[in-house]
Amino acid sequence: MREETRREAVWQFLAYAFILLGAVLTLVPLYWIFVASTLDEQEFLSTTEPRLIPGDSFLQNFESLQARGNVQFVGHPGEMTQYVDFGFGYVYYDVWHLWDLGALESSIFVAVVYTLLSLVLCSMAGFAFAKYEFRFKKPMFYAILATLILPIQLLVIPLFLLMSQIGLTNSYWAIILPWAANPLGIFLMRQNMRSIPDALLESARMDGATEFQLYYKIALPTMKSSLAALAIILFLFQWNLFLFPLVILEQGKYTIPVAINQLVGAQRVYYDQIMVAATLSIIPIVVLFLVLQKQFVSGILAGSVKE
Amino acid sequence: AGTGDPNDDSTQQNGGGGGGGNGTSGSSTTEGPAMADAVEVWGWDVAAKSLDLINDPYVEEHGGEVTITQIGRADLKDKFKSTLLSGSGAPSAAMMESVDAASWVDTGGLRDISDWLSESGIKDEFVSGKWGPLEKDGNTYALPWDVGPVGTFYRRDVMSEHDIDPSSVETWDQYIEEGKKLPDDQYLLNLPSNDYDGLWRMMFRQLGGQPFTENGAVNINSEKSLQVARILKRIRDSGVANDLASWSSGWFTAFGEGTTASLTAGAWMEGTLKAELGDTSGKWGVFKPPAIESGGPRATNWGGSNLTIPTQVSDETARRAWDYMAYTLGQKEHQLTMYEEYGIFPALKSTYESDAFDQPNEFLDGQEAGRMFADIAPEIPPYRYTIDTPAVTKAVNTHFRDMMNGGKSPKEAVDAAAQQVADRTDRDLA
Amino acid sequence: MSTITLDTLRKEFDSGDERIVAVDDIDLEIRDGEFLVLVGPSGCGKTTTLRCVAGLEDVTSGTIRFGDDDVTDLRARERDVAMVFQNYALYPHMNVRKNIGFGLKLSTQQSSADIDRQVEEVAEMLGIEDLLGQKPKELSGGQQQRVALGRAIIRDPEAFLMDEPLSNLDAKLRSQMRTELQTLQHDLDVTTVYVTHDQTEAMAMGDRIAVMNDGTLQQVGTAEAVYRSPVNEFVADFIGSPSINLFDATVDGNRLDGPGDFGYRLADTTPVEGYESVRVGVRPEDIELVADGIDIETKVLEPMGNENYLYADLGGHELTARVASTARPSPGDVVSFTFDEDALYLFDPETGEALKTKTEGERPGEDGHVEEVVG
Amino acid sequence: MSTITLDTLRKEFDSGDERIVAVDDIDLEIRDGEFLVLVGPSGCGKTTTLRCVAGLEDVTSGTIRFGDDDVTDLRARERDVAMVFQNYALYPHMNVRKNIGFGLKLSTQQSSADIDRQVEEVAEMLGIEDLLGQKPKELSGGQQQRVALGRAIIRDPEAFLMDEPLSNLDAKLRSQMRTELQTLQHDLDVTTVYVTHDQTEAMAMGDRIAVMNDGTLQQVGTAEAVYRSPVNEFVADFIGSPSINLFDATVDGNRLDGPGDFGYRLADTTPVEGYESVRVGVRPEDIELVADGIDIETKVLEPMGNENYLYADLGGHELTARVASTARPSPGDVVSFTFDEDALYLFDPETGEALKTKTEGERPGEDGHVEEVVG
Amino acid sequence: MATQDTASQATPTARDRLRFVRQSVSHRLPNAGEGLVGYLFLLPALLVFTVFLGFPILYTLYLSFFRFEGVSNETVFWFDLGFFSYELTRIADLTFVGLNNYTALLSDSLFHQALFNTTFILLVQVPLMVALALVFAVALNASFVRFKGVFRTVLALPVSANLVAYSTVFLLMMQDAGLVNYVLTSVGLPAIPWLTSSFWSRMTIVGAVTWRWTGYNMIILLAGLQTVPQQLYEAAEIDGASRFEKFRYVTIPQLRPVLLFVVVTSTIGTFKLFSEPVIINGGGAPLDSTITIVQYIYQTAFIDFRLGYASALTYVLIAVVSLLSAVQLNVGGEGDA
Ligand SMILES: Nc1ncnc2c1ncn2[C@@H]1O[C@H](COP(=O)(O)OP(=O)(O)OP(=O)(O)O)[C@@H](O)[C@H]1O
Ligand SMILES: Nc1ncnc2c1ncn2[C@@H]1O[C@H](COP(=O)(O)OP(=O)(O)OP(=O)(O)O)[C@@H](O)[C@H]1O
Ligand SMILES: [Mg+2]
Ligand SMILES: [Mg+2]
Repeated sequence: MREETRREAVWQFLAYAFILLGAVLTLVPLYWIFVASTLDEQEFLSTTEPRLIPGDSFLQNFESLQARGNVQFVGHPGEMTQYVDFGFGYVYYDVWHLWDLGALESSIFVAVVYTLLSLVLCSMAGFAFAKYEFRFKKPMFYAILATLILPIQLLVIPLFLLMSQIGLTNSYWAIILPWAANPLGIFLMRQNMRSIPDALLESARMDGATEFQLYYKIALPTMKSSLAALAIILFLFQWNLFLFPLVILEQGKYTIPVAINQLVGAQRVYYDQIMVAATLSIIPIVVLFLVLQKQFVSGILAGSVKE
Repeated sequence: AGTGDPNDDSTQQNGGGGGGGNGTSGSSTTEGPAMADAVEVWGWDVAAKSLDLINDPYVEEHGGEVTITQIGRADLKDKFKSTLLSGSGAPSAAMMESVDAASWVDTGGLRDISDWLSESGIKDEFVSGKWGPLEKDGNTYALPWDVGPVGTFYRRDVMSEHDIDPSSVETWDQYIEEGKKLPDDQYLLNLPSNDYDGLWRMMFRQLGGQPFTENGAVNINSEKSLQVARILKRIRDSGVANDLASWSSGWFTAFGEGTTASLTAGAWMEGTLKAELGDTSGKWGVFKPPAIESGGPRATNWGGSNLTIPTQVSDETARRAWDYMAYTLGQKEHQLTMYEEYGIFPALKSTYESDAFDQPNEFLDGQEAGRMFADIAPEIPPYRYTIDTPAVTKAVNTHFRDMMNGGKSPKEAVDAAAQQVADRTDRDLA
Repeated sequence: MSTITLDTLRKEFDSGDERIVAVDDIDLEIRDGEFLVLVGPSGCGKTTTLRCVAGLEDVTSGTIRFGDDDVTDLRARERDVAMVFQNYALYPHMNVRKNIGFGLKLSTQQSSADIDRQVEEVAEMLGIEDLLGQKPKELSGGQQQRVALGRAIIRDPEAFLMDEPLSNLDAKLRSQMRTELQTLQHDLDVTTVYVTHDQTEAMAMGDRIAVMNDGTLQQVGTAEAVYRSPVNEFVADFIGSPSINLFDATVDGNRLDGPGDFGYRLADTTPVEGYESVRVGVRPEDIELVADGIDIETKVLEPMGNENYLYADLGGHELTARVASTARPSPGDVVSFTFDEDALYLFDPETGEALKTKTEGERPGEDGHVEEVVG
Repeated sequence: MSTITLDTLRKEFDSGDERIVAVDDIDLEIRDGEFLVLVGPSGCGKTTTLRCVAGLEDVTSGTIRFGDDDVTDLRARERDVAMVFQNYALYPHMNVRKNIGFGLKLSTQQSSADIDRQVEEVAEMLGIEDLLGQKPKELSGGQQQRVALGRAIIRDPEAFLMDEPLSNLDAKLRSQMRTELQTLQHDLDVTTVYVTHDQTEAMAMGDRIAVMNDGTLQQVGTAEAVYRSPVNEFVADFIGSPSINLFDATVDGNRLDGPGDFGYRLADTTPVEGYESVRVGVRPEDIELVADGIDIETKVLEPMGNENYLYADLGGHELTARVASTARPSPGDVVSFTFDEDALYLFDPETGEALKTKTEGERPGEDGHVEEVVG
Repeated sequence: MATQDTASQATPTARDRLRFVRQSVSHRLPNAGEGLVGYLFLLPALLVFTVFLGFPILYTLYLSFFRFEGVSNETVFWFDLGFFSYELTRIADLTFVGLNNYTALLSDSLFHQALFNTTFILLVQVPLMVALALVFAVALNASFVRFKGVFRTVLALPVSANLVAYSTVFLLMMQDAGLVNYVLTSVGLPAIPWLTSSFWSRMTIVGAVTWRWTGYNMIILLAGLQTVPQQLYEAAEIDGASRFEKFRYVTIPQLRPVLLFVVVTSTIGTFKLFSEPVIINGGGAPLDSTITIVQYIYQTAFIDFRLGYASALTYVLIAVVSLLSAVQLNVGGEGDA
């Protein structure tokens, strides 16, 4: 029995060691990005030995990033032009101009809208694939899966054409809608929803639930963890989209990857500003993760059926 | 509903002549066919900034409204090509590198400006070497902007410390010999293994070489190409060359610290060096690139852009865009403004007479480098960029790397490269 | 509130490359407001039949009618039935209150307060009023089962389908729930199909009992009918606990000769006419220990409190007898027994068909309450 | 094969903000090789106790010893116990063969062929030999339960822990399995803790029976002891089916006066001395219908085949009686009953403690086989 | 229950009224046979899918049978209703070449090289990454590990790092005198030519991709782990399973659908590798040893403007990867899962 306690301790130690090692290896490049963001560009470039102590130029780099003419990274208060004159003073009311979006806010906005929309579409489709029988189910599933492979590099041209035909160029919808039915998300939901016991759905049917109610009253709540994972996937997918936003969006609407790429000049790469932008752009994701990972509650289906 | 072209009567071909407008000459817009009010021009980096300088004078004189959109170079290309290929969303005019010109022209997405060009009569004012890739079947698709006359920049302090006098160097072989005076941890120049084609093209052009013959056969295994390959091989073998990826941070660092002592590049490089390595100001000098063989030509080019108008924009917009282009690129004083402010080296020959080129350059320790480049510019041999330029780039890089590793002799390398290009592009060998 | 009619209902499953016939052409009419109990050995197809009625399984062939409506192709929620699942199938993310109220919430226009009140009533009836805030995984097996039950009985459906709804409850609670269910069913007058493996429950609750075996329906009738007048050996054997004692006997005129000492002279030989041998059945409670009768050797005596079970050896056959708690032979003791001819069962040795059952007057087919289906 | 000792075992669960005491300071010694049956109402903590013994729950306080080893902090796999889960817990991705053989595969060095052979033996014993290739979700409830049982009995563990292992089986199969299990347990001589809610099973199988209520242990003793000599009203009420009839009666000298017509003269008044009122208990089987006795009005007569249950009204109290199947009063009929004083139970009206039980000679504490724990 | 005396019904609260409205809506939703319900759930996704991706996908397929000859803006169809006018212009001048684009692939050595590179990276990278992700997920699901949230977040962060920034840092780290070699040499190991040898440059890509995507896959697996019933672990524990055996016999089979997801999507991801090799290896250096298929497609389409050929390449890619995924799904027991 002491033997076992010892073995348990070894297991735990190994697990911790593994996690810590992983965390450190993961953090090194990220940390370096952060360090680079705090260094003067010359310092960053001229060090031959890797430099691991942060400098103090973060704010300065941030300011030079913000001072760029062609990209706005973080937005700023907008000029509200709509107001009511009460005689004794004005009240501004144009909420859309409360804040002029920078790339950071654009990205957040687009990713949030996209994530919400796509969560709905993907979970519905995944539910259909996991829990219903219908004709052409398999071929349809495989067809959707196959589109996962389509390289965006080739789709850009016809997609651009399509968007301009329907008047969506330079619109956030143009980068939200095409992948709203994300094959990846459909696939994930389908895989996870297979673990919902059929008996659960049956008992809800007996209770008079419509098929749609099965979906949002039974399937969604019991798939909380998977939805959280999917939300992360979708958010990141949109967060990292580059080529199509670059092509379809015009200056002023750029998302983060596009904006950062503008710092890669023909002859000059603004490393300091890139690193500042990259560092800042990680913050929303940290927040997102910390919020969503709480949804990973284990044994969510426990107690439902005897088997 | 019906089929047919609703705009039949106003296609671009008729645009210039039909309206009888001479507003496109760049001097007046008061008459002639209607021009759109607003134009948007895409450019990258300093080029875009330099266009900005001309906006105010243009608007003052010609009216209209000009927006310059600054987009990163690679991004601009992706974005612009997408708009070209999908037939919508393109700007009124955009910057186009000469290297890309042939293939872009070939897409059919660019507007023929030859009528306007001939009408304006400014064609001959540009260095003749620029036109090749901008033309196809007798039509012209872009207006030249800048050229990149090549010079070899060097660290004066490093060279003199080791007793090297670049101004006396005439040929590459000489230069290599001089370079051997440098200690082991210092290199005369950088020969990046990811970018052999750049150096090869520069030297090949210097010799007047053409990648394809006039009837389209692959010519990169010509004697001239072989000469260049041998030189490059000699540089590598002699140990005077560093191998750092171009534009990488290490690459810049090496120049800053003097571990790489010289750099052969377009005239625009001075601006870049100034921006990146400001604290080495005054320690630099420049001389004409060494000749391949004694007495050989020492004029060549690296880089250079043009402005082009997509076909998809309306005629009114195109006319305005042309008007703007002709104004900014075709007029001496504006080109000079750009040169003085951002070091954009004009392709407009008439500018070379200006004493702007005679100013001593502080970064280059007071050297009057402008004049040197201005002398080189008109002598640059033309070079036939085609849609298959990328294939050439690829092939040269691949096989020269093999050659450098000793896997192939120079002869084998150029032959293999030529064969690869021929295979991939369906062309004959010259 | 309607008759449920199963017409040659058949259900097959694909399992790997074989087809399993779970329900084999069943014909059954469950009368309006009737409480029908479905019994049969484990795996005989009770659950599957119930699921077909509920609309949870596509039938392979046959039809199901509610009243005059063919509901065979209707989906579960359109049939308006309530069901207790054998494996509970509780909603894991809802607490007990929500689990029970879910059906009402979905299908009625009642206010939340009303629903809550009803949920509390039901919970009280089931003795789970303290657990309303808990999630299924925090409940004991019996509590889970009661929640599953509550979920069904709160509704006012066309039919109740209950699959062993009390199997995890203790005797006291079970008998209490049984009464409650009966009262409820009676008040609502809802047609009910009730699966149980518990004899007592089947006997006590069912208006009629349907006995299944191996996918086929054996007999449908009142508790008494299936007990006293089984149509075949299987039903006789299955119904009654402890089971009927069954053995082979040769027929010799009016004499039956069985294992060991067994010999019996029949007063009425009509049932065995034409048979050389028959299967003989005697229920344990019909065995009387007498001073002079058929000798058996006591093997085990199981005290049951109010009576004793006696397991004895009859020529290598185990014989079970229910005897008074005062009778206490020790293992090894030889005792002697007899029984009434009235209490004797005789079956065809080949087909298992009943030749004679307990009370001749109530033979199947002659009594209106007894229907017979031989599988 | 060792004694299992629970020493003030306590288990609390956190549920939301309250703490639920599932097992409340239980002391219990299960003897080496003993077959102990744990009974009690639903939710009383049987499963939790079993899971603590198995090592699947961390105990809140108290210790568990196997023989002399304190195993309280040991993990389940080191305790070497086999368990049948109330909710089966079959491996859904393995077929029946693999499910049953899994334990052997992991914990022994036997060859696959050996394991296979044993799996087949066990499957045959359980009557699931045809299902070896099937996956759990293709099985009926009873079949699943048998697989779960098979998974436990194939092993040769220190202890068997079985949580209602037969609850989904029909009576016939159940009694058959019961015998099999007993034989097996006897052969292996493995200490066994067996949870059931079935009276008969508890009585028939247990060497001793432990009765739990609300987390506490009420009484541990032989079947007879808990039946005849319950330590308190709860045990008396819980054990026995139908349940004992219980009502209040005032004591007036040697006379007990209860609801309705109830009046009884005690021969021996010692138990009631000092009491003004007591709880009176009479088991249904001790009630005899006589011509002249205490009058009751028949309400329901439930025919059980071999006997009838009579539910009658005694001054607003429901009285249950087990009567001969020949006795058939109709609802509304007034009948009359009596009982022996020997068969009378008396309890303290406040504490529920037993004052008099069936056989005075076997009162708890006086008999070596009976232990008593009052919760 | 039975006692629904409607008279006593309290006036419904606002929430109830909302519920009734939802109820009446949802009960009016189409309620056709099961076969149709599946389609109805699919409909929104399918609609978005066909509207936005249908045309590009079909157009690409169409293109793969043609040679692109340049842009065209000739009008092929128009109408003008006064208040509404529509003009459809031809997108491109195309020459039909039949299957030529596909047959040309057979002898395209660069394509073969790209396919080889990708396969090579795939074979190393996918197993490595999936194994790592699985171990992390299981470790971070263990009850004894503290600060789970922080660790999960940290491990999953790389995927959010900006591509340019992270590639730059990788480039710096992997240089001959970069951090990695610095560490290697300081512990006495030889420096490795991470960027210049063809083998090691592929390994650099493997490293970069693994670094970036392991945490992401871990998150997915972690979500999958939550659906594994706890009682199976208990049963296994009773059966005497060790930690590893529980992992082997419970976790893995229960996680199979999600594992399949991870394997299939990682495989696809590897086939779609583009940015990393471009930035870290400057587009295929050394000697085309890191050029990937998508990179080649990009080059063909965007640099060489051989749109038809690029489309054919794409469809071959789809065919190859679909085949591979189908194999993975079937080997992974999709059939009976
Ligand atoms: N995980 C849990 N969280 C909170 N409460 C629990 C949990 N598990 C059990 N309980 C509670 O503990 C009490 C005892 O449960 P247990 O499962 O031991 O009952 P049981 O005696 O086995 O009942 P049954 O016969 O119904 O199976 C019950 O009231 C139950 O609600
Ligand atoms: N999904 C399925 N796939 C294959 N076979 C099945 C499936 N469901 C049930 N069966 C088989 O059909 C037969 C009948 O099963 P059913 O569940 O109806 O039995 P049951 O009478 O309810 O038994 P129990 O009393 O044990 O619950 C069984 O032999 C079972 O193995
Ligand atoms: Mg069943
Ligand atoms: Mg329990």
